[in-house]
Order: sequence, then structure tokens, then C-alpha cells
Amino acid sequence: MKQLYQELILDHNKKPRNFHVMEDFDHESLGHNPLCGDKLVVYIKIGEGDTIEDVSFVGEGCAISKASASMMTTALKGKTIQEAKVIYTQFHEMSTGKLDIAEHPHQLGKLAIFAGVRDLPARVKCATLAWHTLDAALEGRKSITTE
Amino acid sequence: MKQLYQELILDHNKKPRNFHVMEDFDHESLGHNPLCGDKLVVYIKIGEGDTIEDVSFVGEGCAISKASASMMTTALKGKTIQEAKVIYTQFHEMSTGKLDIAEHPHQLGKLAIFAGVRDLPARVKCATLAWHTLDAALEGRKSITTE
Amino acid sequence: MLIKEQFSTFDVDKIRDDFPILSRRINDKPLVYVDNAASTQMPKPVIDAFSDYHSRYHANVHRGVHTLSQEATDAFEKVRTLVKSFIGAGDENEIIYTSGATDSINLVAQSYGRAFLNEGDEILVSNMEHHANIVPWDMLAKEKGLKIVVIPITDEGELDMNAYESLISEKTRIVAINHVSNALGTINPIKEITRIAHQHNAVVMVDGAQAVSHMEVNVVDLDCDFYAFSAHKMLGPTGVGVLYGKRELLDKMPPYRGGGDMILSVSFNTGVTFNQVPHKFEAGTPGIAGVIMLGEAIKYINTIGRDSIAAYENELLEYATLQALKIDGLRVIGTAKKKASVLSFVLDGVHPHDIGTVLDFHGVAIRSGHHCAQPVMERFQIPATSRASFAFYNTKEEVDIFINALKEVLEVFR
Amino acid sequence: MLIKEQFSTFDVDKIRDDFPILSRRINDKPLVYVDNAASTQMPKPVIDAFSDYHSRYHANVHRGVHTLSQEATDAFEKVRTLVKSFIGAGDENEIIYTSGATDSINLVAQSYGRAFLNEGDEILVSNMEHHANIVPWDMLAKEKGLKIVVIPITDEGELDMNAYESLISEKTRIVAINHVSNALGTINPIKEITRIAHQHNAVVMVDGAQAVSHMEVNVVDLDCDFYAFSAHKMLGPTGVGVLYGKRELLDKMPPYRGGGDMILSVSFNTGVTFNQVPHKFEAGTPGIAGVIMLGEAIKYINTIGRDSIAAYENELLEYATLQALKIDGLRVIGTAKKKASVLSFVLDGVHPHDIGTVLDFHGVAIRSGHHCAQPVMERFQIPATSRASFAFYNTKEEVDIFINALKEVLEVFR
Ligand SMILES: Cc1ncc(COP(=O)(O)O)c(C=O)c1O
Ligand SMILES: Cc1ncc(COP(=O)(O)O)c(C=O)c1O
Repeated sequence: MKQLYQELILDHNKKPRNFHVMEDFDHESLGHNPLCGDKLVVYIKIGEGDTIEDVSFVGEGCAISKASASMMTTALKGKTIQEAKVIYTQFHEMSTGKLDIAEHPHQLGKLAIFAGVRDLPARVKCATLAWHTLDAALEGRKSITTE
Repeated sequence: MKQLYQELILDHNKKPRNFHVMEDFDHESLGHNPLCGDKLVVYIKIGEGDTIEDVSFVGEGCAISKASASMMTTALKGKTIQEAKVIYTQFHEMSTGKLDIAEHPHQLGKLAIFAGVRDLPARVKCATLAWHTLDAALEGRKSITTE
Repeated sequence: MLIKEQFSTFDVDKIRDDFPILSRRINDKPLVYVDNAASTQMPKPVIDAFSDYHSRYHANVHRGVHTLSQEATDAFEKVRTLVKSFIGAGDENEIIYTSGATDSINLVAQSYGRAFLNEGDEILVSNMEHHANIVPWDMLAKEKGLKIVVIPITDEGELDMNAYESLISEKTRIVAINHVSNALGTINPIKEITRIAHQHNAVVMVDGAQAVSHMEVNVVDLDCDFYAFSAHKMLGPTGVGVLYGKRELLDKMPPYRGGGDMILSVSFNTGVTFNQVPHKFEAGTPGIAGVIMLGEAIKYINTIGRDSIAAYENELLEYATLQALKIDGLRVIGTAKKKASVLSFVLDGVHPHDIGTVLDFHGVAIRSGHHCAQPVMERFQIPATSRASFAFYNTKEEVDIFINALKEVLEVFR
Repeated sequence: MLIKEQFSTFDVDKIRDDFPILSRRINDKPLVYVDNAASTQMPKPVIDAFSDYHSRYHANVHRGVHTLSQEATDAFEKVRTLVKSFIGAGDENEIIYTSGATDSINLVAQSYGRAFLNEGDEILVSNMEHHANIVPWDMLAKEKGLKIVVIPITDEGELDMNAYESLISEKTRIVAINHVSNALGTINPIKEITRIAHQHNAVVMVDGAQAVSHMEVNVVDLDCDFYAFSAHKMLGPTGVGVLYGKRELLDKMPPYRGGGDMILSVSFNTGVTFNQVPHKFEAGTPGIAGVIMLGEAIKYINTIGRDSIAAYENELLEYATLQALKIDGLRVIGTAKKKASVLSFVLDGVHPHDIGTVLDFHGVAIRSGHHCAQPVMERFQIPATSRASFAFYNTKEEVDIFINALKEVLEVFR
């Protein structure tokens, strides 16, 4: 348990970063996990050279999904879309157990803290909801539903 | 096995008695067991004092159903309808295990040979088909279907 | 100390020995299984009935002339009589084997509903139903142009009987209501509900999935038209259930699935004729071992007695509720006067899924989510609840472990 | 002696040790179970999987956060991959768990058939189908004004392919055909049948109940649109089956039963949205242990290998047929060139039910009757047949006992 609910995650849950509606966004998407009732909106503003100038979110969810969204925003700010996509893929693979971060190099940084959900299949969707929503936003889809 | 397929039954199966169409009948009914495909017709002629003057049958079926039909005709000829109904009831109860003929007096005579079907639930309907058809004929129903 | 004395009249230790899974350890802690509303665990006599069947007398049932087939058919059919008595039905032909409560309700919707309801007819569905007693009606309504009318529930999670009386009308053809709500624990006044429904010539479909193992049930006394339940919520296996229906309704209903056993004869020349009830509704090879285990489960429950079970579970629930309410920020969802042993709750600032995960680290298995009753969540404006649901093999000590684990949750998240 | 040598390459004694029921005695004789087409017996690893599940990790599947629920869900879902490979499907989402072959076919009739067929459309059904692949279509035809067209069979019990080609037309929307006939043993040329059907844009529903455990099956190679089978005819439990369907068809089909798990969300305000395949078709709590045992059955079969099974069973069938034909007045019903291990026969002057009863006195379990295939009986103008059907755990010695018992029948009745 300590493995998953580490201070960092609890902190981001209690004080989510970039937790606000963005007025002046370029992309936006609503992510919904109907089976938990979790819902969140991700906003993205693109700057020069295809960088993510700003990213924020609002919504409701469990500690895992909220902390994941919060840490996603801090991790991606300033990254290029290209870089963000790579991190998205690696995060997804780590959460579903396809990428063993102990063995393989990765760009996840602090996000590696979510590796523990791999052993909790019922919680993987919580950790990845924000990321799927981000991906949808970048691809221009207005909303996604995960099961 | 010897218990059930006794000489008497085998004999009635090979040479069924009263096995013919009756032209001049008062009652007639078709009995059908769709699950075995067995079919037989029972004919009855009523004489003075409500006696069964003649009874015959035709049809197809297994040894048990044919012998049962054949022995039914020989047993009932000359009996009153009232008596026939009593024997019908006793035969039915014996076959389904409700009447223990070793313990209780009965009017079944040689028909007691069918007591063995009681232990073969899948074959009870074979033994009783002719009797159900007889009952239907007496009650004026043109056909019956047993399951 | 009163509680302690009451508990001791019920020999729970002896009972627990019958349930092998209860000695399982989870994350190095003893398993505390309080997810019984989702599915109950299985005692040894029921487990053993399976291997006994397959080691000694398995064969396909019905119409087999050989010994194994006769023995299997016998055992299979005898359970019908057990089920009949278990729910107080009058005739074993009113007992139809299905693959679960969901299948039972779909049978009624597809057979009775499709045959006898017409455009503009109304189906009354309570706001506390499990999806199994909503979606089949919704699908039927879309197909046939029917109207679904929702019977509201009160803040306590009780059926609003005044609203029910004012919503029901001559247009109402079916009332769909659970005997016990799996999300709230509420026990509904079925007898009163059917009385009112019958005044309007509506039939009542009772979803008894959460009721049968927790209290005495008598369908004749309840006077319900249909009653559905699943074996796996009463110590039996998954994949087996029962539909009770009044004989006169079943007789006039068209079949549900087509196949072997539900027909009397099939011919491309003369057509198909259907079998009698209950076989008319039982197409194909049924779950034979499953039904036999259902019978063993009934015998096991009868040995303990549903009255004793209800009394004991009630004490567990009262104790757990009392302890839970001492926790700061905990709100119980479902506070009906009459409740089965379901404790649904939310905890300020902590999401139910996090509660579920943390409790699991402590070996405590509860359910977190909408419990397949999203309209209940919508009604109380919450995304989900945490739910502990008790069986007669649970103990006061387990309640304590559960409560202590809940306190840990608070320490982690506050 | 040739036969003896061939048999010895297959270690049937070792295999028989895995099947506890085979040591059962019937009427003081060793059981000779040759009613495998009705239902197969269960080996110990499959039996044990049941008690292992219920003693260690039973919980309701899907959406449970706690360990037991995750373990159960894991085991349950892993079987989908096993089934996928077992029938050569391309995508595990094409594997739908049902309660049996009958349920699988009804699913297609009720979902696909009701949604996509219209008045005047035709369904081609072969004359050798089991009722499970007739009655659902007949019920649908009555409901929607469709026409059932029968594909005749030859005197050998083979599908009349010329007739098939002339009966199929642009009106044909569905072709319903079994892979192997349970009444005749005929193996049908499915690949050729689907090729012709697809030229006319008809979909092909293959009833594989009698095929899967007796030969390698590859649905992609067969190119069939739907494929149905039951676990209990392949060493698994009753009450569990599979429907395979091509993804693009499943995706566009409406749901079958309504309830939990098949929905994404349910709201009285915003309506119901359905889940993805396969869950869209799996309403309610499934037969969890049943599915896990289906997985064990597949593993068991794979260990022996279906090629070896087919070869061995073929030898048994040939030997039995040879011996049976020596019996005066015995006529084999179903003499197709390609056959699975089914020996259906009639005996001059002796009714099949009497044969069944006498054989049972000798411990031999065969089936007597119409085998839920009355149109086959009608076609051959017989009321019923006796049917011996062999599995890979049967032996040449058992065939001898069966043949000797048949000779006894003649002594009794002639
Ligand atoms: C060819 C065939 N199809 C379908 C079925 C029906 O299978 P189930 O009764 O398991 O649904 C059977 C089994 O009797 C069969 O032999
Ligand atoms: C009240 C209620 N109704 C119906 C069901 C559905 O039962 P099953 O999933 O066994 O079909 C459940 C179980 O989840 C339930 O709690």
C-alpha cells in the first residue's frame, strides 16, 4: 500500500497542480470512466515549436486519477507534443505492465511512482484516465469514454 | 433385466393380442409420445351394462409399450368401464411407484409384471401410453400427447 | 455486553470451518470477506457436490434411458421441489432454472413483456433497482414504444409509497422492484406493492437476488407474479438462477430460447410444438451440477435457518453501523428502517476506490463503485459508494478489523 | 493385429485414470460410457479447478477492487485467450461466453436475426440440424415473416451440396449448419458452404457443438461468421458455452440480454449506453468457475492433441462399425465418407428404447431416441435410433462389450 499511496501522490491528490479551467486553450477534451463515475476535462495551450505552453485540468476522481492528472500537467508543461506522446505511451505501457521501468530506460521521471498500479488491474484506468484524455484532446476528439 | 423383459412381455411384444383396427367401435383415441416417436390407436366397443365388449389397438412402439397395450386389451375385455378405470388407476400408480403391489391388494393380476418399470423412470411412459390412450378414448378425447 | 451475549448463541466458528476460503490470507492478513452482496462464498458440502456429481453420475439429463442419465435427471429435478419450498411456491412447475437473476428477468421481459405489452403501456421501475431490473425493461420499452416510469425513493432510501400510488394507473402493466436493494440494503414492502399493483391489473416482477439468503421468502404470501434470484448470492455457484412465475402466467407465455428439451416435436412438415412448463423455458442442456449445488446450498441454509441468519446478520449490521458512524465524515447511504446486512457509505474527501484499495491492503474485501445501480448514485448525487455486506459467516471481530482499516484510510488521506 | 498396434500408440489407460467416473460400476458391471455426444465426462484436473476456485479465489468478476475479485477476473478473462486459440479466432473480443451452444445460437437469432432480417428473407437450415439450430430460427421466422428453406441430405446423411447451391439465392440471409451432426456423425464441408454463402452475402451460423473436441477447428480458415459450442461436450461443465462471431458483425449487433456488465452507464435521465464486445453480450454475473473449467478442459485437450484424438477416435469408430455391421439386421444410419465418432443404428424388430434398456443392464450407456434431431428421423422414416458415440477415453475392449451386449439384445428379442 505504501508502495502506491506515497507522499507525493497523496500530496498531488490533496493539492492538485494546474487544477483550473483554461479560458484560452487550443485543445480540450472530456474524459469519462462511467464505471467509477470519474470525469475530468484536460485543457492544452500550444506554444511555439509545437510545445505545450500550458496544460490544466478540472474534474472529480479518486486519489490515483487526480494525482496522475496533476503530475501529468507538471511533467508535460514545456515539452513538445512529440515528447508528450512518447511519455504518454511509456506511461500507458508502464501502468499496464508492458514496460518494466526497472529494466528499460524511460523518460517518465517522477511519474514512475505510478508503476504500482500495474499490480492493481482494477485501478489502471484511474491512473491512465487523464492521459487518455490528453491524447484525445491532442487528436481533436471532444470526449472519450474508458471502460 | 430378466425382471422386466420376462417371457410374457416378450411374447406379447412378438405376438400382440387384439392387434387390429376395429371397424365398429364406440370410442377411439390416438396416443402419441413425441419424445420416443411411439404412436398407437386404441379402439373400444361398449356392450350391455357398460361393459367393454371389445378393445383393440394398432401402432408402433417399443416392447414395453406394445406388450403393455396387448396385455391391457386381454385384461379389460369383459370388464365394466368402472372396473377398467380402477385397473387403469392402479396400473398407473404401480408404474410410477406410488402403489407397492407387494404390500397392497390390487386387481392387476398378470399386469403386475410391469412393476419393474418403476425403477426405470425413462420407461414409465412406455408402459402407460396405452393406458392413457384408453382413458382418453373413454373420456371422448380424440388424441393425447404424453411427454 | 448485550451484543456479545446475543452473538454467542450462533456458533459462527463452527460455520466458518465449512468455508475453506475463509482461511485465505490477503497481503499477509487474514481475509475479511464482506463483499457478500456481490457474491457469497461456498461451504464445503456445496463444493463437494460438484466433484461427487462429476465423479459418480454425470450424464445429460432428460430422455436418457441409461442409469447415469436417470440419476442425473433425478437429482436435477429433485432440486425443483427444494426450491419450491425454499420460496414457498405452490407448484414445482412454477420453478424455472435459468443462468442467473439477470437471465430470469430478461426471460420475463422478452417472453411476457414482448407478448403482452403494447405501445403506450407503462412499466413502473423503482429508483433503487439493480441494472438487471432496469435495462431489460428499457430495451423492451425502446422496441415496443412503452414508457418507463420511475418510482422515486426517499432520502433514507425507502420506496416512496405515496408516489407509487399516484404513479400507478390503468396504463401500468408491470411493476419492477427489488425485494432488497443491493446498493442500499432497503427491504421493500413487497406484499403492499403487489396488492396495489393488482388493483390496477399490473403484474409485479420482484428481483429477489439480495433477499433469498437473508430472510424467509414466501412468494404466495407476497403474491408476486414473478420472483428472480441467483444461486451465487446464496452459497451456490455462479451461472445458475431461478425464475418463479405464477403458473397461469407461465402457461400463456411464449417460449424464450428455442432448442432441445423445450419442444415436444420438431418437423419441417408439421411444425414445432412446445413442451409444458417448466421445460418450455429451459432450452438446451442446463447447468446440471450447478442446479444440484443450488439444492445443496438450500439444504445448508435450511440447516442453519433463515430466521437465525437474519437475526445474526442484523446484529452484525447494527454493530458495524454503530462503529462506522463514529468515524468522522462518514455518511451512511441507505438508512431505511428495514434493512438487510448492507452498509453503503461515503467518506468525506476520500474516493470509494481509494478506500477499496487501502482496505484490500488490510485483507478486507469490500465493493467500491456504483454496484450496478447507477440511478441510486444519481439520486444521492455521488459518483460511487463503498459497500460492506455481511453474511452469517462474518464475525464481530471482522467488523472490528474493517472499522480499524477504515480509520487507517483516514490517516492516509487526511 | 494391425488395429491393436495402432491403438497402442495412444496411452488410453493412463488417460482413463484421469476420469474418476470411469471406474463406476452399473448393475454390477463396469460402466461403458459411449454416450459422449450427449455429454462428455470430466477429467480430474477440470473437476479440481472447481474446488480450487471456490476454496481460494472466488469473488464476483469485473470492477472489484479487492484481490479476490482481481484474481477471479484475471482467471476468467485469460480463458478468452485460450478459447481464441482453440478455435483459431483472431481477436479475443470475438469470444463471447454464453450458457451453452443453444444460448449462443439464440443470441445470434435474437440479436443479429431480429435486427437485420426482414419479411420475405430466407434462412437455409440443413435437414440434419439439432433442434438448437432449428427452433431459434423457426421462432424468429414466425415473428418476422421469414421463410425457412431446408437443405436436403442424401441417403448417406451427407449434405446435398447441389441442392444447397440451387436453393441459395439473394434472398438467403443466414445459413444454419452444424459442423458435425450429432445424430449422423457427418462432418460437413463448412469452408465450401461459407464460400458459397458469402457469394450471396449470406452469413453462416455454424453449430460446432459436436466438432470442437474431436478435430482441429479454425474459424478464420472456415471463414464462418458465427460458431457456437458447449463446454460440456468437450470435458468441461454444463451451463457454459461460447459464441464466436466476426468482430464487424458483433460490433453492429444490438445487445441480447440486458443487465449489469453489458452497460457503460444507466441513467433515467440520460439513458443507457452499452459496453463494447464481448461485454455487450454478457449481462449479469457469468458462470465464473464454469469458464475457468472450460479453460482447464482446453488445456487438457491440447496436451493430448486434437489430431491424436481424431485419429484414435476414428479407429474406434471404424472398429465399432465393422463389428456392428456383422450383426444380423443392423443398419447404420449416417454413412458419410467423413464422420466423427458417432455410430447411429437401428436393429430390425427391436425398438431403440429396448436396446437402450438392455444395454444399460450390461453397464453400457448409449443414447436412444431422436437425439434432438427429429427432422433426421423423419428423413430416414424411423422413429428413433440407438447411438453409440466414442471419446478418446474409450477402448477397443469397451467396443467389444458394447457389441456383445447388442448380441444379447438379439437373443432376448428374437
Ligand atoms: C449438434 C448439436 N448442436 C447443439 C447442441 C446443443 O447443445 P447444448 O444443449 O449444450 O446447448 C447439441 C447437444 O445436444 C448438439 O449435439
Ligand atoms: C438486486 C440485484 N439484482 C440482480 C442482480 C443480478 O444478479 P446476477 O448478476 O447473478 O444475474 C444482483 C447482483 O448483482 C443484485 O444485487
